[in-house]
Amino acid sequence: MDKRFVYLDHQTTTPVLEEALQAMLPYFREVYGSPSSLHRYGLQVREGLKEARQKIVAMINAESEEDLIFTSGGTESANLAIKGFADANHRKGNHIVVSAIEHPSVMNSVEYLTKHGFEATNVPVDPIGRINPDDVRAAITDKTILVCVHLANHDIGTLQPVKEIGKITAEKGIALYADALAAAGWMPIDVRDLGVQLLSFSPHHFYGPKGIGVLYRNRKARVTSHIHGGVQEGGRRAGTENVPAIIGAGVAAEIAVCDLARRVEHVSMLQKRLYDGLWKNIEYIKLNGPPPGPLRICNTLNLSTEFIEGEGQLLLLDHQGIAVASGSSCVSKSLKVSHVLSAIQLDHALAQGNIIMSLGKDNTVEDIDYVIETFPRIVHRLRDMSPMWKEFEEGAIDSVINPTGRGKSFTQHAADISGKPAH
Amino acid sequence: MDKRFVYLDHQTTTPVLEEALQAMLPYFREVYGSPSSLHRYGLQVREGLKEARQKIVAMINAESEEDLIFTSGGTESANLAIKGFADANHRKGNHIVVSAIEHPSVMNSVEYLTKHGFEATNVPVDPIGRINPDDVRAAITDKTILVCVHLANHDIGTLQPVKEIGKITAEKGIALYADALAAAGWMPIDVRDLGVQLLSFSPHHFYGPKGIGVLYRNRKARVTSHIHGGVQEGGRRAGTENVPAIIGAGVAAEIAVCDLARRVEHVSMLQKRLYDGLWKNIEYIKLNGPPPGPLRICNTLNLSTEFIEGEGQLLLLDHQGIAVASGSSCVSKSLKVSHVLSAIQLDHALAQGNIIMSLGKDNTVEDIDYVIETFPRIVHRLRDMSPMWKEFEEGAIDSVINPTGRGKSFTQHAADISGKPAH
Amino acid sequence: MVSQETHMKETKEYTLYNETVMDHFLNPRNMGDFQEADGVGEVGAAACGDIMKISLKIRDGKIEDARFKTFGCGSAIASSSMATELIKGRTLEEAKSFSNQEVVDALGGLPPVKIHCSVLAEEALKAAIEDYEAKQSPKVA
Amino acid sequence: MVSQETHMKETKEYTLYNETVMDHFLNPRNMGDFQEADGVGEVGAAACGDIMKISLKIRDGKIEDARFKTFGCGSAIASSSMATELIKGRTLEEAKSFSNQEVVDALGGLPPVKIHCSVLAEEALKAAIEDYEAKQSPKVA
Ligand SMILES: Cc1ncc(COP(=O)(O)O)c(C=O)c1O
Ligand SMILES: Cc1ncc(COP(=O)(O)O)c(C=O)c1O
Repeated sequence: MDKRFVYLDHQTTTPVLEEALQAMLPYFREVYGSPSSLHRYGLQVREGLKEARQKIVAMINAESEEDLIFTSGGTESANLAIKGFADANHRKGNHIVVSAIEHPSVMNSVEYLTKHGFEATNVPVDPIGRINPDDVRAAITDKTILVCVHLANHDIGTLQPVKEIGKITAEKGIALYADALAAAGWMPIDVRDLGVQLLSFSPHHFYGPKGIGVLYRNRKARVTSHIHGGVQEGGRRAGTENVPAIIGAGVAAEIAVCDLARRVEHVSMLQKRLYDGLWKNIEYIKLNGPPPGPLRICNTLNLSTEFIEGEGQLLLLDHQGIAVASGSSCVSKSLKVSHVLSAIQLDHALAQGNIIMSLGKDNTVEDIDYVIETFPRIVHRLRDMSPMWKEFEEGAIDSVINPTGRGKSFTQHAADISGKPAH
Repeated sequence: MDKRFVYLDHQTTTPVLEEALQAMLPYFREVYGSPSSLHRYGLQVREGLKEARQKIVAMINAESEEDLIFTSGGTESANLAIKGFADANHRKGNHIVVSAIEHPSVMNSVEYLTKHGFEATNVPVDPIGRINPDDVRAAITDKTILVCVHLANHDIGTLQPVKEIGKITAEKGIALYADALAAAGWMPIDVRDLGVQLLSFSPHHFYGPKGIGVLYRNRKARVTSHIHGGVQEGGRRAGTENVPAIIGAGVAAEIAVCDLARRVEHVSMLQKRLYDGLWKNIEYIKLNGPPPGPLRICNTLNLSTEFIEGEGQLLLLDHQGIAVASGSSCVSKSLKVSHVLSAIQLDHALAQGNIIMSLGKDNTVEDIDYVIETFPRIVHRLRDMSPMWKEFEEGAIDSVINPTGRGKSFTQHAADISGKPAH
Repeated sequence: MVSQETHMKETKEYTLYNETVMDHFLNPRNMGDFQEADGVGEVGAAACGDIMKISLKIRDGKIEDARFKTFGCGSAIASSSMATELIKGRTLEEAKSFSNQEVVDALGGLPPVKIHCSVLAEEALKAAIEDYEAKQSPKVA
Repeated sequence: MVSQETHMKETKEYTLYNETVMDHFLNPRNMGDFQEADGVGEVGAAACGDIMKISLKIRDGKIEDARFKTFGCGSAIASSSMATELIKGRTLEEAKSFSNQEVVDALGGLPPVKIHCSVLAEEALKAAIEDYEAKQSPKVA
């Protein structure tokens, strides 16, 4: 098969839909006013923003346009949801319940609060990364004001029982915040059905532009502004609006809704094909998170290939035109394995060999077949280079995925030779 | 003269340069990766961002690319400069000196800090809106860690003696933050020559895109991140970068530097023409801030027309195709006169009739002549409608601009009839 | 360089207020004073500094004619224009129960922050009626 | 719908590491083991979990040949490839003063966070020499 370019990193970011970009263009050029202005240049923009808001309201079945706050991205939305809610409600209590596998924007916002008088309980997850609603219930104290979970995990694709958790928070009379970033655009979202008071996402994950984030926040969940200045966004988020991006987000949301069934069907099919193909062609490979099906978001696979490391796989895939992500420590700037992989207690050896492939609407069957053909060769090549593979074949170390009963564990081996444990 | 569209609100926002937009387009389409990604889609973006950074470094003569933090806008930059610096340096002291006429993003960030253990001293300004460096010196205590001033005032166009203030802060060993938003793109900025440790601006004020802000912050001024999450921007500002906007900002900065002399010359000429023309054609009109010349930014005029209110002027100008701003209370969402106009102790009657006209590179002599012809008719029409004008002509109330010695003041009159004082 | 003239699409007018408000702002009805008014009310809004003056011609206990002058924003001007339109022909008794809501409704609504402009119109009207009544029975005072 | 194939301009290669590092990663020199090595060093990096193994053929106090195997990122693989290239032909004494900086320089630089990969190569080499020397003088131990 000829070399081709296959972008499999849609959970990191996506290109902008041409329709969205076309809708944005006038707002860079002739319709350039600020919506705070009272003249026609500003008023015309207001109208555009109102339409965009309506499209996003429709996408998540929000009660009203006033329940949306536009921010600069998913990260700021998560910060505002958590810190803004904590700030506005600290008199009610100082305890927050958070799952162990939230995105760093959620984790670090909660951590910030714990340095400022709050306490947090991390709810663990099971080996496929599911939060157990009973664990959430058990973690809630009479000081709890907020529960933070997510709809779909950004790393391993696990879908979470948010609606069940929503019943618990409703019963307890506390607020529920759901990070919908990895889910929005790839599954239906209905904030009322879910029973969340706060929900955030970032349109650049579903073919909208970067630089814009959404925080849904209904009347039951007051948030205190964290960016001070003018009275934009109803006084809850100061600063001149990123007008073109809001317009693009609206169009991306509208099309995501119309196109949802088709997109989901298409990427689900590719996901299954990729899964089947890779597992057929590669030995000692493990899926992290649930199998393709009702517990997994339709567009991502997270896998670990044993005896080799993630960055090398990523670079060789890239060399072959295939763009993927990895949660391995070598790939992260902090040299730490993704905390999600730690939370599902993935063996360090497997966490090291981590690769994340996330599919998009424009990926084709040919793309997937190219990956299925190319990736095994890369794995083979890296195993050839890896001292672990030979040591495994010789029985000095054992496989975690398919234990032979011979040899010591990789982790033990790594600890022995590096002096310090590899974990 | 035929009706024409004349945008005179460039201090609020500007259209995006076609060159900047063209440079941005690929980053919406094919170069859509996230710069955190290790594959070619991400790496290509990194390279684009690096170039953009270099252009902004050149624009303000920063020491290095690492001294720039990209944020979502001028407001967030001001928040990060002030709250981030205060957070990182609160052990050194808890006092901040700030001028009385900073933008709300600065004022409200300082106010936030005063609710969290900090104290602030507001330095007053003279009647043309100049900060006196001696007042800054006098306000500094041994608890002071930061002085906040601006290069040019966004409302009345006054240029500030930042370099002189920089000498004082250097002598005292404290940090100086300058909001350069109203200045950037309209005068040369050299952070080293100014002696500032922090400086912020927003490219959408000089033909760059919205949704992006810059904070320059050199090694002497540590700031604590306020948006928690990933390790973007060297860990100082989390969240997927607004890539296209950063690219556009770079191009806008580069062209602003090349084109600066020509732009300044052009808008200075228009500013003078507009000033001369309006003052010739309208009685009882006052310029707020310094006259066109060395103490005023080249692209803005702030005026008060007596006996009429600002919103009506703005709407009638808009009806004639002329887009302006106003600092009058009717125009603000809070129904408060601009705090800048209060700080220069502008009579309430004049603050009410406030209009801000800010020029851009694409305004023409014909545009200005159209305004000079149109605006007096509008003033005349509104004075005809105004009870104050007749009462002034009848000698019941007096003019503030050109007192006749007859009648009571407008403010007194307003107080008499409304029961409460109008101030 | 694109000419400024082409920057704005002319296809639609974007205005701050609705069509009725804009119409009354741009084409105010009953603007002015009377040579000799029967009652004049001038009131000010402490909130924003607007000032409104309504002058009445009264005959046979009825408002025969009304004029306004306003120092204030677009909605203040429109409110006074509409108020003078509405009250013409009403009896003083009717006029005394005039409410700002009538102005708001007739204008097809005002932004929340501008409702006080219609209140000012109500107050100016009532001040004018008081002024008229005060002039009618000077001995009572 | 635009085909994915046209999404990426082919004009320039964008790579994580510089050309030399990429070359050693994509075309590693001296990859493998010896049937019978004279000295073998295997070390691990606690920081990131990388593991590197260097095998030496020694003759007359000189490193006649060298091989590596690496479990690790691109720069770890490139570092071991470059290190084995550099040390071939050196005397043991020379090799004992081998420093990771030589690898970094020969590779034309590594990102700061990846410098430890070159340290791993230095350590693997030294472990291999120690192994060789230990085998040579078993009685000393
Ligand atoms: C689940 C989740 N939440 C939040 C974020 C942060 O979004 P952004 O980087 O757009 O600010 C991400 C980013 O990938 C994410 O995956
Ligand atoms: C002087 C000044 N500082 C800061 C800001 C805030 O900038 P932005 O609205 O782009 O966030 C403005 C906005 O006009 C300003 O004029």
